[in-house]
Amino acid sequence: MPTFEVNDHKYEVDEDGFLQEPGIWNETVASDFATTEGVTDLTEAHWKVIHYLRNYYLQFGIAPMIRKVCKETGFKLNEIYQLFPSGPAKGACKLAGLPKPTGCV
Amino acid sequence: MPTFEVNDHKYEVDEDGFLQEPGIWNETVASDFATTEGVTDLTEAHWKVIHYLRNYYLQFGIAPMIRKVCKETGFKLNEIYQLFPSGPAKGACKLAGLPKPTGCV
Amino acid sequence: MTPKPKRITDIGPPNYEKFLPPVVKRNYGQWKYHEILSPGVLVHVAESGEKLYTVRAASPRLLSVHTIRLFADLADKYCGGYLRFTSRNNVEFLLTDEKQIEPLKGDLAAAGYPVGGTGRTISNIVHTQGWVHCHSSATDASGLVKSMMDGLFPYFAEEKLPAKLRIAVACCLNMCGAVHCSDIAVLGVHRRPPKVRHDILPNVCEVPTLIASCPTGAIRPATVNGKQSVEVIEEQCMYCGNCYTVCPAMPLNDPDNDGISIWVGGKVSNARSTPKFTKLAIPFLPNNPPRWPEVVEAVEKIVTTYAEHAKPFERLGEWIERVGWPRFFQLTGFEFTRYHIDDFKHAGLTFARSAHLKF
Amino acid sequence: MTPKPKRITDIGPPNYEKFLPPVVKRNYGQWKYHEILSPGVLVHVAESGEKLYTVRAASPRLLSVHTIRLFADLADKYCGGYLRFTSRNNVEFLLTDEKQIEPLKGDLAAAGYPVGGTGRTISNIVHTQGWVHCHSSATDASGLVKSMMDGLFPYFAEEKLPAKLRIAVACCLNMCGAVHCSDIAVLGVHRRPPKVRHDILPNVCEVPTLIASCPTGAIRPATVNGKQSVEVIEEQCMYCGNCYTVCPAMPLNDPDNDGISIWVGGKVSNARSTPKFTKLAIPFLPNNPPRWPEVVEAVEKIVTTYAEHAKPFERLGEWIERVGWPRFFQLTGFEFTRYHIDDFKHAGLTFARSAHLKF
Amino acid sequence: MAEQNGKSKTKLLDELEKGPWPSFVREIKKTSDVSPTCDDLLGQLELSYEERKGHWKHGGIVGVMGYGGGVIGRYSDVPEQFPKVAHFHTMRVNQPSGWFYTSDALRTLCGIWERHGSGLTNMHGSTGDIVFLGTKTDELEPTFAELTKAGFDLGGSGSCVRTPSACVGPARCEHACYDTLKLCNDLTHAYQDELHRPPFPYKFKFKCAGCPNDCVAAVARADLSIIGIWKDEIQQDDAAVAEYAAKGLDIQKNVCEQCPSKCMNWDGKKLTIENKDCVRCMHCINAMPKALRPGKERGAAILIGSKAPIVQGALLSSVLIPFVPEAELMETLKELVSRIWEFWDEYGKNRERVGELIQRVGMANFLDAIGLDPAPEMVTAPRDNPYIFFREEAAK
Amino acid sequence: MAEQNGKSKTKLLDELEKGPWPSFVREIKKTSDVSPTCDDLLGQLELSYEERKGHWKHGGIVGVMGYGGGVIGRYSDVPEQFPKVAHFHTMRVNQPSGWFYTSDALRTLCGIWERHGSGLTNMHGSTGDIVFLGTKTDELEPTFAELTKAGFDLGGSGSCVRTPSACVGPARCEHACYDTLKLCNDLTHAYQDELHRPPFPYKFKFKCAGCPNDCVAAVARADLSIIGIWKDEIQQDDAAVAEYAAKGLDIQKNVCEQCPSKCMNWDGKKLTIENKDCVRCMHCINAMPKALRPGKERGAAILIGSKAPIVQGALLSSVLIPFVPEAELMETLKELVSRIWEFWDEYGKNRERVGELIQRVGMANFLDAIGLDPAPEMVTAPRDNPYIFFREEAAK
Ligand code: SRM
Ligand code: SRM
Ligand code: SRM
Ligand code: SRM
Ligand code: SF4
Ligand code: SF4
Ligand code: SF4
Ligand code: SF4
Ligand code: SF4
Ligand code: SF4
Ligand code: SF4
Ligand code: SF4
Repeated sequence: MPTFEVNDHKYEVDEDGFLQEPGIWNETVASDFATTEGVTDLTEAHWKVIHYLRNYYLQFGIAPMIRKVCKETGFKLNEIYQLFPSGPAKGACKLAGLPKPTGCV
Repeated sequence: MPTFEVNDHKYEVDEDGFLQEPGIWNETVASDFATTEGVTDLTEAHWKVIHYLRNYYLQFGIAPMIRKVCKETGFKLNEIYQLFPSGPAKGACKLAGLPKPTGCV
Repeated sequence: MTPKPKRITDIGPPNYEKFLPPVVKRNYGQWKYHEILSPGVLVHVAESGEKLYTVRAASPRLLSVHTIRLFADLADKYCGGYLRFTSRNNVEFLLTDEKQIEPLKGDLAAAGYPVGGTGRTISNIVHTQGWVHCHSSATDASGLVKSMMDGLFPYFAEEKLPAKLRIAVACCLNMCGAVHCSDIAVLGVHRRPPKVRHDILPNVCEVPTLIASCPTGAIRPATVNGKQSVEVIEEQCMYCGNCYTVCPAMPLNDPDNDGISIWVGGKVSNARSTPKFTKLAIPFLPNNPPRWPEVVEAVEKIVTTYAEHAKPFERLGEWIERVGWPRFFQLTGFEFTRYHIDDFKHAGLTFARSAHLKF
Repeated sequence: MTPKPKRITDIGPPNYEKFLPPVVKRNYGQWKYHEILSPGVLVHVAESGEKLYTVRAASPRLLSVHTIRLFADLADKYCGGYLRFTSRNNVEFLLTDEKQIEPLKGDLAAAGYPVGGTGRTISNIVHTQGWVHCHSSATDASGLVKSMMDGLFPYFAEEKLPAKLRIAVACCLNMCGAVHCSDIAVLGVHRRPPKVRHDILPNVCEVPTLIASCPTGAIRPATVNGKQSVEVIEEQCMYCGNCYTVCPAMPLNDPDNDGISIWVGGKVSNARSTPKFTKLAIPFLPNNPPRWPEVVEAVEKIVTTYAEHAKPFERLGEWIERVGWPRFFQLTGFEFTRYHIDDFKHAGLTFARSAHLKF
Repeated sequence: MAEQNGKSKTKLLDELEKGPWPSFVREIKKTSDVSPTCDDLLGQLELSYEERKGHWKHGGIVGVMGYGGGVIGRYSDVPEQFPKVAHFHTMRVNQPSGWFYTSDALRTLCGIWERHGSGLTNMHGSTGDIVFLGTKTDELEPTFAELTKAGFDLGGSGSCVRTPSACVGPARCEHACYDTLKLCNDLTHAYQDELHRPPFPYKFKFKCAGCPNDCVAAVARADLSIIGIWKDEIQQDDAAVAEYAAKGLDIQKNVCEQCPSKCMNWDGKKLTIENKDCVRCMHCINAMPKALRPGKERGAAILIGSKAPIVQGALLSSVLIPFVPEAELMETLKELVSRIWEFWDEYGKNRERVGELIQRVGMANFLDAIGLDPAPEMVTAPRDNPYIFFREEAAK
Repeated sequence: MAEQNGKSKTKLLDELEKGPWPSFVREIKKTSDVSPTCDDLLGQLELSYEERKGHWKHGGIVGVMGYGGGVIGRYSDVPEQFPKVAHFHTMRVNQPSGWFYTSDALRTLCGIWERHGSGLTNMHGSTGDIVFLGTKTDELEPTFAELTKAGFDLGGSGSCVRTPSACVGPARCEHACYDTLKLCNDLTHAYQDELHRPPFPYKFKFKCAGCPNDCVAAVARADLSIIGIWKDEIQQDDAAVAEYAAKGLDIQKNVCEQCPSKCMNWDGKKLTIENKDCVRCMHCINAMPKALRPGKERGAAILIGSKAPIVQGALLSSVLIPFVPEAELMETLKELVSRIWEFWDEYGKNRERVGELIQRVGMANFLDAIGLDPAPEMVTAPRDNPYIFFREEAAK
């Protein structure tokens, strides 16, 4: 199992750098992972998306469909890519500590 | 609503003589209705069928399929017709106080 | 106590052999070919050379004992007392003497039971009980048949069509008849969900059976006024009436919303094409007794359009398939609506999944 | 800090016009007709009278940059540097000088990329990743293609068939390709349910998505060792692998039970008959690398049987439909089994609902 | 009764006495003398015509002793207005095979029904029965007693074998490939118990058609459809072919080109049939019955499962056994039917016809259960979806 | 690398270098000099051949910045044995319409891939992309930078518009009824955002075929299938017909009799087409391209919904708009597509293709939602079941 080390923290991750134990997530985790996804500063806008994803996941056990993310956070899709350059799935979901989105690639 | 009077008892029935209030059934009801269905004496065999039907109805809310009746009571279909000359649906079910079997006629 | 006479049961129907005319008995299974001598009159020729003449007369199917006796009398007069009915409810007189055909036809016409229905005609309409006897009906059957056959009578009495044309009527979706496989089918339909009679439902219905009866799962258990009953999710109901069949507390009759749908292009025979289901032509026409003019007009439109355009031997459905459904709607002027597009189980398979297109 | 170069994004593919040979530009949309000069060689004649010669060469699709450069060099040598690939992954050289055809063919043959695949041939096999790149595969794709095309090579190089014959390979039920509509389809299949990896499942899967993914509803939530996971009702599983697509913890690879199924009679074009799905011919053959002899033999049997019996222009599926599936099984000697009878959603519609029978 | 105060009580229905087609209204009216129920039937029907809705209550359950079916109970929902049809049950009387009668037999039936019922009938019901239309509960037993004495018995209703029916077959048709009348009669007699005492999850219908023309709509309306067919070559009389051609039949256009398997060739003089490609559709034979006839090796195809739309959509019967020689037909059917019923009884849900059961459990499982091998003749095409339930034993 | 201790390390794969068909094994072997990943790819593949199973892990998720797709992540499950393919991602590079190239363009692509990846490609993937086969995560951005500099961009993956593709069309085909290459190119450019940043419930594919021959399998593999067609009469050159006949084409048997609508007549000299009955199947035109050509009023039919079997079974596309004139095609599509996406976005379930959504909600409701009127051309036949959901407004 690969690990990801940053700021003295050490995380078990998969090859794509996704957190392997979604349960241990907290805001620090998000900040720690931000660097790998081209996010330099976590602004309020970032947190809005991250918290929305996290809460949705905790409630429904899945990541929301992208249209829902946009609707609920109020960001357009390209704004989300501006916030998370590696995209909502690889970027935002990773920071929110969700399991790696699978399926449709 | 037609009524059926026998042995000083009076029942609300439908045109076919089926008990309208399945809840009020007891063994006397069965005996009272027997006469109309060509059953002269209610023997143990009759009661076996009647009780089986009644219990099944109370448990499942429906009359059992005929194959089940035969299997569970041990009577062959023609034996059931010997017991209840007007048949399991019109005869036995009526005596057991079930709602009138509908549908497949 | 007078001894009860022993009950006779389970004897089955009388053996048909008793009822076969001698010419049939002699040539049973030895028929060689037949010809249609004139509409309603067939001759079958046996290997032996013997001939059997059949005269087929119209019947309203709902027959008085008086009429049956009339038929019996005619059979005695013309054919040794032998006759039969057909699978489409016509009556057939079985003669051996060709010369008796015309007199028999005369007597039948005089009595009001005209001859026809063979070959390339419209034969009797297979139908059901309707308001005469069934609780389930969304329309009357006999009245519809009478109204249509009066209009279509020339097609019964003369061979004016490219091929046989079979019409059927059913008064509800139970379709007691070959409505689902007829050239033209006239089907009574409801258009409103059942109105649940919560007052009697628990006493007269088996609720689990009722719930299971709904093809679309529209019926759910519910407690109404403290009593166990059911509710109908109205958007899921397509008024099939199956719930009513199993439970008297689910009536769905509604004079303003009940009516007629018209279906076309089915068949049963294997001749040329395989058997086909009937397809929707007109989703709804009002119940307009006693003469259902809208229905009669629509059916006549179908018949005349078919008569004009189809090739010899081509059944209605075969013709439509050859020219295409768009052409059918265009030629008849019927409107193609959202209801024509299937949305039941196999709907996807009816979508036009190719670029085969006509303009 | 060096300024980051501005990223270029969303430019889309280069405009195709840049890559069209001059003769094409001049005659764009003005082609009049074409002829097949020899297998793999087409001539298209324009309204203007100009001619464009196409030489189509085989490609394994998995191409080295060296090979692509070889093609580029040949294009420079023979056709001004213009070439294209086809929708079935062949490479096409676009010439204006008829005399260059034979030399080009010679060079291609020498390099091992023979010419053919036009007209009434077997063209390249559309295929997928297999063990070369995909996690989902029940077989290899490239190896199967190579093994089959070696055997079928004469049908690529010469017009020996009644019509085109299109083969496709897919390594799993996702069917990345037109496998579901090919004359012959070779499809990798699993035959055992997924083995749930309860250890990692809760961490790597979205359980609701996983449950929803199963076409037959075989996956149910379950608690295993105190952790939320799922269980598979094995009798309800038909090994489609869709659960594995959405969840890595549901692998269903199993060397002894994975293998190949063979399907026939699909098509895409609208020519004559409408597009058709491919139908099951052989439910299972073992994975037998490197040469899959059982598969090659079966496919060759289909091809030779078709070649022998079909009429000109008749695609494989059209031929089978004309003579009937019983005859197909009889002529190929393939066994008709319980697996051939559909039992999925529209199964009932595939039953033989007529008395049309051959003996 | 038709008039009251000089005004007809059946204004709407009277309209239906006009026109060339025989009128059911006249039939009812003229039976007034037999039974006063006819008047009230007309009255209630007129009410239905006025209000555009039926006036019968949801089906009753009445019958004769020892039988579970054969009678359809019916009660008016306006009995105060039309007391004579307060009860109006129909009795289904099993017809003789092929609907053949002597005038005497018909008169006997009329007599019985005149004495005990409305005097109205359907000749016949859609399933094939003689339908005695309308009587009271009390009259059921007496009618039944008279019927059986006259050699007639009741037909089916409820979850039983329904009255089998057959086309006219060898009695009058040159196409008959087996004896439909005998088979229909034999089946009916063989299953008297199952016909009179409903033993099944739902109804079960047999229909016997002598050839693929299917004049009894077996393929659409019978759980078991027995359709005559031949195995060898169409019998051909070239002289008679020429005669049809001479009389103006366009053999190329109207025979060869309409042949579904395109297996005929007409060179203007001689007709050639590639019999191995013929699907036995009957078209050419129908077009030239004098010239072409079914082959000599005759029997029937057995198809299973057709029905009306309720519940899951209408079904057509599909091939179960492509060919059974005529001599083995009854024996084969008895064996087959007993296996089918055993499986259906065990696994059929309430109100599930055998056709729907097959759809639910899958044809292959059904074949397994009744001990038949899968054959390509049973399908129009093999499956096109890859969702195969491989069996454990097949997989390693 | 192929030999070790005199024994080949790829004994099984070596077998696949034999025979006339070009060998993918040889392609891999000969690319060894470009990248050592080729050796490990061969090694792992040999292992798969020995063990008869794949050795790739379940798909990864990697990509380039600002894009949500275009790269398929892939990791070996035996990275210790084959470290050079521990990462082995593919990049999907959007092909130019119709797969036309100049030798220079190809060399540019080769150069980029030689520098950053395995040197192996698929020309092309099934969707149509140039597939760059195998590289490491680190190389993705640099490859992308070089690609865009060279004028190329990534193709689609994930729940987005997938790389549209087109048949060769007017560039080389006399049958093309509209400009497939231009439409494909225009669509691709119009939907760059939707192609690179997955916005949908699932993937969405466009395929453009110039005529009903459908050389790009649009009807089977595209959510929106745009198939060229003409509206007026087939253009006919009688002299050329005669030429084909003279050369031995049996026009009666192989053209007229194979015409699905049987609308052609050949009297031995003159061919007559009843164009109003022609279904535009292309058969006669294919058989005699010199003599027959599509009409002059050209455009395309728009079909919707095809896909592979997952989840509810494979679908073919079905007619949505029977005919759009070529000039209005792009405009019509843009309007149509925006309405389709709006509805699909709103009502589509996760991983539900638009074809499956239509099946679920019903075509009529879908048409309503996108504002199209029902037309009989959309179906092969009207419904055959009576289960009609009448609307409240229709009923009283
Ligand atoms: C009498 C009857 C059988 C019976 O036992 O009662 C019967 C008798 C004959 N049928 Fe029939 N058919 C009879 C109902 C049917 C039915 C069932 C139905 O209509 O419900 C069908 C299937 C209809 C369908 O496909 O929907 C039927 C489909 C045929 C066909 C096939 C026609 C076709 O092209 O599809 C033929 C062949 C023909 O007419 O050339 C045929 C032919 C015949 C022949 C010519 C057979 C013969 O050689 O004797 C008989 C005279 C037919 C005529 O009317 O011209 N019979 N025939 C039925 C008469 C009903 C009536 O009163 O009109
Ligand atoms: C080059 C290509 C288009 C492209 O943009 O790349 C192409 C080009 C032509 N096709 Fe095609 N077809 C091409 C793939 C297809 C496909 C798609 C596929 O195979 O995946 C189909 C649908 C196949 C199917 O139905 O399953 C296809 C079905 C046809 C047909 C219909 C054949 C039939 O009878 O069903 C024709 C007409 C004909 O061959 O007479 C046709 C005809 C042609 C013509 C003759 C058109 C013309 O006049 O230029 C071209 C030369 C064909 C030849 O090979 O003889 N093309 N053609 C494709 C070559 C693939 C290859 O390398 O072999
Ligand atoms: C009398 C008759 C119509 C007629 O006017 O001829 C008839 C009348 C009724 N049928 Fe029927 N069916 C009659 C032949 C048919 C047929 C045709 C056939 O048998 O060839 C069918 C279609 C074929 C089939 O079996 O699928 C038919 C399919 C139904 C159905 C739907 C069955 C299904 O599986 O879809 C029902 C509903 C039910 O069984 O609950 C039904 C139910 C009924 C009931 C009992 C109504 C009910 O739900 O309680 C009707 C009683 C009417 C009445 O008051 O007299 N009837 N019914 C026919 C029987 C007469 C006879 O014995 O000869
Ligand atoms: C690369 C390619 C196969 C090839 O060798 O050419 C491919 C490869 C994969 N396809 Fe595909 N599909 C490819 C064209 C197709 C096609 C053909 C087409 O687009 O014309 C189809 C059938 C048409 C369709 O879209 O329905 C196709 C239907 C699927 C499906 C089933 C989709 C469905 O709705 O049924 C999946 C499963 C999924 O989406 O999760 C899938 C999934 C996949 C995945 C991503 C596997 C997965 O589940 O994660 C494969 C990645 C393989 C790898 O490791 O590289 N692939 N896939 C094709 C894309 C190359 C390109 O961009 O040009
Ligand atoms: S079709 Fe319906 S209404 Fe008519 S008789 Fe049959 S069950 Fe009754
Ligand atoms: S009428 Fe049919 S669809 Fe409506 S609730 Fe009753 S059973 Fe269900
Ligand atoms: S068919 Fe299956 S195994 Fe093959 S590439 Fe597509 S998803 Fe992968
Ligand atoms: S393999 Fe397919 S059928 Fe089996 S559990 Fe997975 S999704 Fe369901
Ligand atoms: S089904 Fe055949 S055998 Fe029976 S009457 Fe009709 S044509 Fe004659
Ligand atoms: S019976 Fe039908 S299929 Fe056979 S030859 Fe005659 S027309 Fe053709
Ligand atoms: S689809 Fe038609 S236009 Fe396009 S290449 Fe094929 S034949 Fe030509
Ligand atoms: S295009 Fe097809 S349908 Fe039209 S005339 Fe030619 S062969 Fe017939």
